[in-house]
Amino acid sequence: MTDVSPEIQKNLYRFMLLTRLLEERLVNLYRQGKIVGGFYRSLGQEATAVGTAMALAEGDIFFPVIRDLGATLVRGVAPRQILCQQMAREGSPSRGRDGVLHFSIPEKGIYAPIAMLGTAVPVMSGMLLADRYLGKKTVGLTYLGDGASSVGAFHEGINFAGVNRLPLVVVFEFNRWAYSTPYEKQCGAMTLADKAPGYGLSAKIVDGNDVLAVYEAARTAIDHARSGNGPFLLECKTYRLKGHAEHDAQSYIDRAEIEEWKKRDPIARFEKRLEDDGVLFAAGRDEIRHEISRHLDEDVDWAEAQPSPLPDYEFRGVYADEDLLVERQQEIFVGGDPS
Amino acid sequence: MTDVSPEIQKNLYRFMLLTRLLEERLVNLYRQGKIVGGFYRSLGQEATAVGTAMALAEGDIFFPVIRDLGATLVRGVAPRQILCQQMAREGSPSRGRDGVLHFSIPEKGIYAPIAMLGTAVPVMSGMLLADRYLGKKTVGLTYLGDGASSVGAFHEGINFAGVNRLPLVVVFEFNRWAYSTPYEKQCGAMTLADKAPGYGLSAKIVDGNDVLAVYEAARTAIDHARSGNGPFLLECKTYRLKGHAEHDAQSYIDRAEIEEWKKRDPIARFEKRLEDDGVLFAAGRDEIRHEISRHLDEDVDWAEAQPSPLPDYEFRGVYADEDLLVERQQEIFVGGDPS
Amino acid sequence: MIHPVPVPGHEGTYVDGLRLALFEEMERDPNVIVLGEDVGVYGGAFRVTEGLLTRFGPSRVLDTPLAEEAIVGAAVGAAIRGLRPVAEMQFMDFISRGFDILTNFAARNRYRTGIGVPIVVRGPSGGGVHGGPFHSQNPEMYFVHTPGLKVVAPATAADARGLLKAAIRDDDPVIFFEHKFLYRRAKEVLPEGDGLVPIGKAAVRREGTDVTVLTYGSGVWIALSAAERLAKEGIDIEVVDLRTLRPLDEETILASVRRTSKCICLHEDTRTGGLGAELSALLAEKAFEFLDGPVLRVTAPDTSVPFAPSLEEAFLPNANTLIRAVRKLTAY
Amino acid sequence: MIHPVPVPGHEGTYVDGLRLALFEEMERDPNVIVLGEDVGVYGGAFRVTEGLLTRFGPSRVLDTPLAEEAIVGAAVGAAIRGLRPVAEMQFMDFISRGFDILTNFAARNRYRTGIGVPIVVRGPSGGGVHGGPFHSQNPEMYFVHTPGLKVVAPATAADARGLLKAAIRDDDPVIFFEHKFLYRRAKEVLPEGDGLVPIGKAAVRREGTDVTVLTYGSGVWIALSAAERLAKEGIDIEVVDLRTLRPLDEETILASVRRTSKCICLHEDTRTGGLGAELSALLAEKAFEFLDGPVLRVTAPDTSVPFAPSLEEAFLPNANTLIRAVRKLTAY
Ligand SMILES: Cc1ncc(C[n+]2csc(CCOP(=O)(O)OP(=O)(O)O)c2C)c(N)n1
Ligand SMILES: Cc1ncc(C[n+]2csc(CCOP(=O)(O)OP(=O)(O)O)c2C)c(N)n1
Ligand SMILES: [Mg+2]
Ligand SMILES: [Mg+2]
Repeated sequence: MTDVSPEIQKNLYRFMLLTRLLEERLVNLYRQGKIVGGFYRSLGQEATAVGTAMALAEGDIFFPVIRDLGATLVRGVAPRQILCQQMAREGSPSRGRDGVLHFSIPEKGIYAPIAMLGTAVPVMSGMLLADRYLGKKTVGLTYLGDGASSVGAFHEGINFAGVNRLPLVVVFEFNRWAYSTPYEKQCGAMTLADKAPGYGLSAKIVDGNDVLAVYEAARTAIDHARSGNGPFLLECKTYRLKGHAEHDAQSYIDRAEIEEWKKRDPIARFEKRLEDDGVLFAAGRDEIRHEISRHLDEDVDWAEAQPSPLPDYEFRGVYADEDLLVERQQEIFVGGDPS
Repeated sequence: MTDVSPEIQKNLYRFMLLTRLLEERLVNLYRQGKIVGGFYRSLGQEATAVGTAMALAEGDIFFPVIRDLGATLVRGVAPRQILCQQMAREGSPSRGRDGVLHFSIPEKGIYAPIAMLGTAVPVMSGMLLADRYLGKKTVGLTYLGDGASSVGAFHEGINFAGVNRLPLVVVFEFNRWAYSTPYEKQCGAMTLADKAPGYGLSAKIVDGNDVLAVYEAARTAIDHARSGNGPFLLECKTYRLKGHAEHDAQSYIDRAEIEEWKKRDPIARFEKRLEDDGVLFAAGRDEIRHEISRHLDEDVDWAEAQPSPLPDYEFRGVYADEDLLVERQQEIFVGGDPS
Repeated sequence: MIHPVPVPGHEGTYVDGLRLALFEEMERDPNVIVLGEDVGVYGGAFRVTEGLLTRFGPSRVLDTPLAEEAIVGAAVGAAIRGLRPVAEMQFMDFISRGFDILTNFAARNRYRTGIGVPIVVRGPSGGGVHGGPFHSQNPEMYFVHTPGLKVVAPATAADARGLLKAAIRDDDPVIFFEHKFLYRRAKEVLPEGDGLVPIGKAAVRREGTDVTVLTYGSGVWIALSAAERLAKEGIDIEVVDLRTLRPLDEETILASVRRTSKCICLHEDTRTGGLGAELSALLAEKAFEFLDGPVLRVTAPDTSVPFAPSLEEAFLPNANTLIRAVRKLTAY
Repeated sequence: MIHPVPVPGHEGTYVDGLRLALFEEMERDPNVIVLGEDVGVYGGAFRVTEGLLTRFGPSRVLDTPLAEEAIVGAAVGAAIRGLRPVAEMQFMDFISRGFDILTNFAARNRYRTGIGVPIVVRGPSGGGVHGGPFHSQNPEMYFVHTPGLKVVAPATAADARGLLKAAIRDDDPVIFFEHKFLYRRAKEVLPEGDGLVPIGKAAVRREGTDVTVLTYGSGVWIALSAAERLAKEGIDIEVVDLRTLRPLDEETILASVRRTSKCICLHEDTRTGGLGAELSALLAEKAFEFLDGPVLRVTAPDTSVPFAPSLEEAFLPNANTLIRAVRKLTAY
């Protein structure tokens, strides 16, 4: 039995389901050609993103990567913001300037990473260094795929965090694949958690498809970090049930492997558990699902009605002084007339 | 007792001594202002460089870093080449174009690293990948200080080598300091060898001031690599008895620490051992020393008599086609006249 | 299901040109190897390396860890020991992670040690497909500014093939900028024979008398479409496709500008310190007396490439921006 | 034994100017922190941060691991959360290892997310001290070409102080190129008061009528010494110290060249794609009608910086090479 309150358990369920249903809407929009750029699903990994984000306290911070939609939802990002973001409409938190989950909402503790995987680790280390200096008890979290663990920036960043005993939790979203590259070709270590001794850190491996286990492990990791014990590597073993992005048919994966993992679907598993533990039954689940669906229908309609952002032909906003170099930018349109 | 032949033992001794005596000459030249750029000593670390290089087979390859003079000598680089290199004279293997131990002599398996520490690891991995493809049984060795272990390139390179099971031996020259930075501020791990599991590798820690132990451990590491078992991390615990370079008075180090390590001087220790084991006695040692000294005197005289390299005002040699862009270079001297 | 290998003498896209070059060169020279993220089993994010693994096996076609510095570093090392590695960046934006080894190891090795580094680092660059700030960059100038490197940027399918082959045979490190917007849009009959296109030679894509447009990559197509519209106004522009950005084909550039006396540099890269600057300086030095008007630059503005199509469209130079500059210059 | 903190109103070297700036800014603003390799206990390889640790303690003066990407990354993160970090590169050559985070994270963050990154990355660049290919580089153009960054390169002790202070107070990321040859050679009385020197403003170091020399860093001193010799020949050059390389002070540049009608761009960085190219393009666009001769470039050639003093001397631009160019241009 768990000591996690029924309230939190229901929220874990709600956010996993919200993630899945929102992504289903997004897939539909993608098929209709309304999504700008690629679309990356977290199908099968919802427990990892949701369980870890739920364990954060107010004021904590993180960088979401491609499969962390759930984490942003837990932190209060509205589905319509996500819809606008993915359709590059007005109302998107990045104002149409960047894609995927690359947006910053500091009040919610969400910061936009850059696409170069691994770079979030040194940057988050600096954020935590600043917060400690400023007297804040912030814990920071970076999500890293098994692929991203190979990047040099991860190494430099986690080593820096280790030496400075920064309250950083690295969540390894181990889903066996990095695009088409299997873990065997990614890293020679048995598990990513095996990297911990090399930096003098603590680590834990958890079933990433068991949302309660993830939540509890994340709490431990976050407590560890907040108490001044330095960074923690939390490896969540999960699986990417869809291709790298929607265009990718996963032809490089043995179907049996996918089928095997489908059986471990984190939402279905948690439904059963909630029922077994008497926390939530079919009727309650249906209610949650209907409520989510109804809101999502509205959100999709609303988002589709939003306009595209209007270009600013002066390309302001590159520097703090908005006017800096704007004259030069206008010369691009020889004579200053963009039309 | 060791199974290392007296012949090899004497050579280990000879090359450690040669390293030390050559460096003493270089320090004199430095004080006379004849050395170009900084001068970096390996005082106290001779056993690590010499012992590891002695374990290499013909055809094996490595990148020397600042404290690996001994390794280049073992591989047959002539002291006068080193003298010319450090004084930037004609006859230097880098033709005056680069400094310190940055020169390539492929016949001797020596390759010039760049100054950016850690980058040698991915590059060496590629060299070994090529050699394996070309059917060669080459083992490659990269020397890395405790400081260099923090660089992202090390991580990317060793991970790549691990996945590809390349015959790479990383020799960690653990000397506790990276310039003025002590190991506690460099890395949170107990030892550098603790990084091995994170890449699925084997590792060993050895007393880096015991040249026989280093040699034997290096043989094991090299055999391991050559037999197809993948990279090996060999951590040699040694100590930098002098400052980072000649200009550095080490004021940031507790004198007691230095004094403690002076007692573990690898040459004095090995002399005692050679005597205890009946391999080499005072008379034999004196003979070696005198022979080395006599040659070094000649070498210094010869090197000091070499001219500085003459500039080529066309700056050829940037591209394979020597003439490429040379015309452009000449324009630098407006009209092509450099005088 | 692997797409059949493109055949010389038949129509092919820009990607076909690249694929054909890789097949031909790997067939010709056993020392050519390919490495990168997802280049093997998957055939590359844009399918440029499709089929190579099946044909040449895993010792010559390597799926690597997600680590550009390792990829570039391993390529450099393999080249030093005699191979001819072709390293793919999944997007050229990520070359920033191999920047140190490329600019310090690869570029300087021959000058420092006499040992050349015959690598090719290739991959998709450029915008127009709504990739946002990190999947649309044109980072060529970082490498044009680095002595020891060569920089190539084909605009057509035949050049994609011919220049990639030349890059692989080149004894120096070549950074090879493909333009992803052209991958499936640029098509033509790929020439019979080996189709080699020499590095360092520009191509005059359209002869004209009024203004020279110096450009490359996507710019070539912009210039050609502007040329058609300008022709209707009686303005006749010459379009020079630079093809190689380092070393520049000064001969062709100077011959054209000396003839037309007016020049515009067009590129998708951002303005300050872009290739247009170097071209302008070159003309100042070597064609000053021939110039009847200022050398103008038509480029992207100095921002990141924005994600939203509406914003990206405003960001990218296009035929309209070029036409306005041409009109201004001809009226000068 | 720590050297005393330099005092305004007294003579100080370039290094003194930098030290003073750090002391003053850290005193003024508790959010200013300093991090880098050996900056604390040791006081920096060139002693620029000497005494800071004693005065401000280890929470504000951090000795970091040997890892430039971590240093730059941590600075970026700390800036995002409200601090004003000053990161030292032990040599500016090693900025190549922080290149990705600088050009992709720091430079683009404000445009993408609205959150500025007020960092300063500073350190010694330039040749003349026989540092060889990796301790002598002038990598400024990689950053001048990157929208979102500012680039500063002082030539004098007072500017070293005043510009570093301005860089620390600036709300955008500033890459700050010190010139190590000037560290102890450039000396002057450091002004009383706060001595702030605004970013984006050039300084006319010598007024002249015949030729404008646009330069920065070590080039300023080369130009001034050439000016003296040229004066004896009756040639009167104007020396403009750009000080900020991005954004350029177009006003001062254009005013000078419109007056003299002739211009030479002088820099120690290599030629192709160097700042001289951008300056030449700027003049082509905005001063074409004023130019009475080609804009010339006097620069280092396109190689690595060689190690041997004899080779380095031939590599570096100097008063002789500049004088030849001036004579050629005045004779034009
Ligand atoms: C440094 C870098 N190189 C390449 C890419 C392109 N890329 C984006 S996602 C991805 C695969 C990521 O795999 P993993 O880290 O395991 O995350 P997952 O997709 O499995 O969640 C790649 C190669 C990138 N974003 N960053
Ligand atoms: C990437 C990089 N950053 C900084 C330097 C400057 N540097 C040269 S040696 C050195 C200290 C090296 O320490 P360590 O790796 O422990 O080797 P040791 O000097 O102790 O042999 C530093 C900081 C460098 N060469 N490369
Ligand atoms: Mg993965
Ligand atoms: Mg050390």
